[in-house]
Amino acid sequence: MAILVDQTIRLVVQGVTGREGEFHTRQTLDYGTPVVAGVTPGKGGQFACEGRVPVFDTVQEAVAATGANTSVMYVPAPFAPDAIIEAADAGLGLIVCITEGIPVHEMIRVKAYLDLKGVRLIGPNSPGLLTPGQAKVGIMPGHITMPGPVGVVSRSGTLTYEIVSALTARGIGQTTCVGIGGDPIIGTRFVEVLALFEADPETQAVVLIGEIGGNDEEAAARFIAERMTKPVVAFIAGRTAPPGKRMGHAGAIIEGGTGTAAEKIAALEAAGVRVAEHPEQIARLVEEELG
Amino acid sequence: MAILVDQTIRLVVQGVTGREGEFHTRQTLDYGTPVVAGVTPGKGGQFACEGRVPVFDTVQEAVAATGANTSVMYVPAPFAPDAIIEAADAGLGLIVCITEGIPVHEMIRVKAYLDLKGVRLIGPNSPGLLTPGQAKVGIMPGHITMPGPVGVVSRSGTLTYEIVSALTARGIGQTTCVGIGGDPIIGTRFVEVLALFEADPETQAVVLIGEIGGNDEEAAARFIAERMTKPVVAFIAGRTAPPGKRMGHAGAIIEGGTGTAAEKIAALEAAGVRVAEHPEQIARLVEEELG
Amino acid sequence: MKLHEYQSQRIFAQYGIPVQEGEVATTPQEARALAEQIGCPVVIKAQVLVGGRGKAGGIQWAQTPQEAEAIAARILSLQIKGLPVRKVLVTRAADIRQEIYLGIGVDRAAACPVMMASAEGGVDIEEVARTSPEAIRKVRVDPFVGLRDYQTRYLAKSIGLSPSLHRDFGRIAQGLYRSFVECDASLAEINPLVVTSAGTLLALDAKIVLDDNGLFRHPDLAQLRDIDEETPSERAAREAGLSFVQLDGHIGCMVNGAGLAMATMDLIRHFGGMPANFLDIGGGARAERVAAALRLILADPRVKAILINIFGGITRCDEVARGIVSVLDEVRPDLPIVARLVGTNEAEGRAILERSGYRILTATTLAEAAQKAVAAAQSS
Amino acid sequence: MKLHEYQSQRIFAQYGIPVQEGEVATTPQEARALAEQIGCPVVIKAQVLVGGRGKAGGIQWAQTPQEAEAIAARILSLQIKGLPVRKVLVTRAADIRQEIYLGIGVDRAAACPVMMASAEGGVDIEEVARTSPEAIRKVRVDPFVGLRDYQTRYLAKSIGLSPSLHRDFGRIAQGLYRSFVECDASLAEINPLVVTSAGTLLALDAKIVLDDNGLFRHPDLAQLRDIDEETPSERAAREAGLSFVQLDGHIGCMVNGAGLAMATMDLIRHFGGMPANFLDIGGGARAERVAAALRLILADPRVKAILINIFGGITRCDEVARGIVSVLDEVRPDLPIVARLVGTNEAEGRAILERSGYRILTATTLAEAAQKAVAAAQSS
Repeated sequence: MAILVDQTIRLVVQGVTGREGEFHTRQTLDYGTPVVAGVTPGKGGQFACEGRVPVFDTVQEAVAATGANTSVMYVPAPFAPDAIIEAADAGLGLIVCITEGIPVHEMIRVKAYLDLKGVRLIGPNSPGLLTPGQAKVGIMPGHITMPGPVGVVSRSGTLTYEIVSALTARGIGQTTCVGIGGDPIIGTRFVEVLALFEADPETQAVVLIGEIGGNDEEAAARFIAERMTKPVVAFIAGRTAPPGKRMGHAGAIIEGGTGTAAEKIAALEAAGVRVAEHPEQIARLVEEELG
Repeated sequence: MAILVDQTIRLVVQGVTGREGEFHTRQTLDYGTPVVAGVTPGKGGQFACEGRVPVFDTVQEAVAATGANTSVMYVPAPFAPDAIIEAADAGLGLIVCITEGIPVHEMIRVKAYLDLKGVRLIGPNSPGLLTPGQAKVGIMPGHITMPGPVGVVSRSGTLTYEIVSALTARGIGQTTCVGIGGDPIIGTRFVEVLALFEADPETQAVVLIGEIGGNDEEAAARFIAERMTKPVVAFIAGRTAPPGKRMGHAGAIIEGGTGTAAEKIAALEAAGVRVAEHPEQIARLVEEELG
Repeated sequence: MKLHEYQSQRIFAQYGIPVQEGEVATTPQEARALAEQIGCPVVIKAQVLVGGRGKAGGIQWAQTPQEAEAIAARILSLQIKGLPVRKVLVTRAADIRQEIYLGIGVDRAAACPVMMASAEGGVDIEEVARTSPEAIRKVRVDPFVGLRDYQTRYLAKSIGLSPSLHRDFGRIAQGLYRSFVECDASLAEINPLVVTSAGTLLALDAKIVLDDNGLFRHPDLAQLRDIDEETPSERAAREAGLSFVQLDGHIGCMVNGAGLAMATMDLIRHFGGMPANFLDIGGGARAERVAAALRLILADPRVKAILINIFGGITRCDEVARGIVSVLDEVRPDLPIVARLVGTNEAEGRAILERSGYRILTATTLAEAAQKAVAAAQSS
Repeated sequence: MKLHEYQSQRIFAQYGIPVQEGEVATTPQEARALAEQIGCPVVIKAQVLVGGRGKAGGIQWAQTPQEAEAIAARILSLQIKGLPVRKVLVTRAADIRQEIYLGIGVDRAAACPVMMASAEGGVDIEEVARTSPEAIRKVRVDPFVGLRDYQTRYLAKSIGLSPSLHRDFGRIAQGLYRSFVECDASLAEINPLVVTSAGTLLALDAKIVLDDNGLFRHPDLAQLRDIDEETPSERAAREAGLSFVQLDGHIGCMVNGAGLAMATMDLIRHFGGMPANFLDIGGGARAERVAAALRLILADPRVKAILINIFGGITRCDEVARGIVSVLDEVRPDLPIVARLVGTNEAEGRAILERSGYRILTATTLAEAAQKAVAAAQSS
């Protein structure tokens, strides 16, 4: 078991012939995940990744020809909203958007459309997700993961690798690692992923990796207190960030006393969550929770 | 039993203080239908119809104060789209729009929004609907109806009165009479109303009143052939209309050989529907069907 | 409301659609001057609000300004489907390699815009739809997210357009969609959209039909109405808020509601008469509008009898009666009038007619009213 | 990207919002001339991209042109939250009867715009939100159907605005909403929106924050960036596509990913050091961007050690290493550098660093890297 993706995946890569798209598609293939199709408008009929991936002009053609059921996209920001809607209209049930830099008003419309269609989106500005040994979707390095009992969910990219890598180094494997993305408007939020982990019989504990800005961690804390039976260990990046400064991506800004690390940590601890002081502490806390 | 409206109705009238709104609200009250509230922005706190109807500024206030469950609106076309969305956002499950002249692009957006919210709209450009002896919503004259076993559904306004009146004169009563409206984009179409009549245990036969233009009658014919067990009698206005001419409202135009009365009549007859040659013939055909 | 080609073309140009620009002439001399200015060969096209002008000889090439003058004179003397040609558009002639069709309208059943493209452009698209519907490719447009680029790529590919033109095709399709929505149009069409011998896309024709219900928020577009293309009675009807269509018969009809009006006409035919018009006074007509309607009927010299059929719901019979009497008071026509007033305030309405003292035939049922009107027309 | 008040005001005016128009002065003399032209009393307002300028003395009335000159001189010599005031806005003074707040931002959890209004305008709205949240009325806007008139009526009524002003309030709210969406803003705010003694509504302040991700489709708005308000390093960072925030410490940081960068800074503090900056090179940085980042760190004279922490996913360690070496080749800095490169192409990356011959400290874990950097900074 796992959440969102498993060995039944048949992946289509939108933007497969771009530099990043092709690079990460090769890594995905090398991980053993079936990339059954790629899409690049105007390049239908070609092959990407040394002939391993047939390219189509539209997602609809790719789905019809290959039975793809999940899309991952490396499409530049100006074209990504259209690409997401194209994937949804083609009937895919899960769309993973790696692209960063999509305007927030575009994402508001895209998310409303996907909600209407009942399609799940992970991202944008997400590293993707990975079920060790079963499916790698996106850019998370496969070799830092291993199968096991811990679900990981994170707003961050590389910080997730750091923590997953430390878990693996300590011999603690993962059910699924999910990067929900760092933008203000994202397809899937902490609470939804926590609910999936709670329902997944193989997941025994969850690691939540948050950061300053927004109030998604506070919502997660409420959900954990009210609905979760499994232990959750958390880390919040940005404890020492000065208020009023924008720290990198849109998710990480503190303004007017809301969204600080201190508030988030307090909310999580009040919900019974153990919060690590630095990333490398997480693996030890998880070990304790797993007993 | 009946469809869409019955004695549980609690009606709010949007545009209650306008000339048409107040006139027809009086007639609705006189028919015995509880008009629990009216809405006119800026006139909250006043009373309409000789003190019988309290007026509110917003639908939300009206619903909160009176428990209204259905809205009927006499709002001028430029303001009607907003009024429909207001009613939907206020949680009403059935909205009946009498207003004519709403731009088609507005209705496309409004209908998509209502579909998203799961709210049923009758109209626009509809005479409303009436369940004899139970509820009158809109402008259909109450005295031409009587309770009985026949469901009536129509794209037309006054032509419906003509036919219902003839039914009543012959002693054939109605379960519910529904005017779905004459515009190209309407909230509820023939097929949906036919399905409701098919499911209604009291309805024993259905009268369908169509006209030239569009292909809603053809869709109804397919539905009748495939899904209906109850007899349907139909009338199509515009047999002698010259092609290429716009005949009144947007629904009634024949262009390029589609949407003619001959095609509609052929489709209905192929589905086993008896089609009357003129309106006054209908009552006799219904009588035969009811045995 | 239909727009002329030259009007539609200007709108399309505002939305970035490449059009073959031209100028309008109302005389052969103007056409010659334009041909000189633009440079021959030119195409001269009748500007008239009906289809089929090509077959009627309304579109012709001219190789010289002299020829342009002669051709313009010929076209300006044409009547196409009964409408006199009063204007011609003079444009540069294009080298055409391929003609396609691109249009957008409203899909009533799906309640959304639908964009259509076909490799068979330049011909009657309704004919194509009838004989080879598979040649027309369609995409439904979600009103909330608009026409998507992937949809335009699909259209371009499925009609076999060269890949090098897909991007330009997409821009044109987006422009067409935006013009359609922003102008409150019920139809916007480019037929043909051509690939020129230089390998570029060019809109060679332009057609926009505006939604009359949307005109109130586009005063600039409402001004484009060409009153030359209306008969005086059509104009009077429009200004009075009446739906009116002139027909060939002898029985003038005034009805409330389009469906009932058509049913009334059907019944007149059923009983052997011929309606002189379709006339719907609409819902909730006041006396003034009723009076305007009656004057419109009386203005037609072919009318031998009048049938007034009102089934009052939102329309009140007393208002109708007041409108009728006000006209009779001023005109005193010598025509048989059959009036059937039932529904809202019918007693008051009948009382007003009776009190007026005019001889007006009454009827209870629609069939009775139609029969009386047919009989009256035959005997007068 | 924040816009100045005067820039936001001009945008609001384009959307039909009544604003108190004014002109910008950069010298006291210009302010005096503007005061003469506009007519006293005038208000002189510091144009600076931080909040709290009122409390800092950045907004003052002048009764005469002479006084305007003196006040402008005073304001133009201020530093507000560390930013020097370089421009003032001179506007006509308004007679204020009531001050309200009207703003629109993005509700992340609901994933839609949210419009907010409060009867308590002219004050710090975040303070109001904290102390009396019930005083702020909110409506969520469906992105597909937009702000509805009934919602603006609700806001107007719920903040106790006189009914006679509801229609104008609705127009202003609609203009604010449209400006917010069409400019790709993340915030648009009028604080205060005042009722004047003449009983009309007037926007006395204007604030727009643009979504940086949306700027690519608004070249006109992107040009409004005030480069005077950026430090040279902020500007260099922006032009290189780097997320950079200058801080006060001694350890220069270069990290890929905002979360990891913050965690790295947290860990430096945890081990007793002070980060000199936040610097996220973003995803998939090429060697050139890495080089720009390193140059930016080296330009800060306070930096005593550098910590490079890269966990490669979309970013490739070989590209990072190439970027580092290219700068070292040209600058040859005399600073200890700790580089931790793990993840995608980490072996190639490490090999490039080793081959370069420069002495670069390496580390396996983040904690180890942070500790080495702190130690190096303390000993250098």
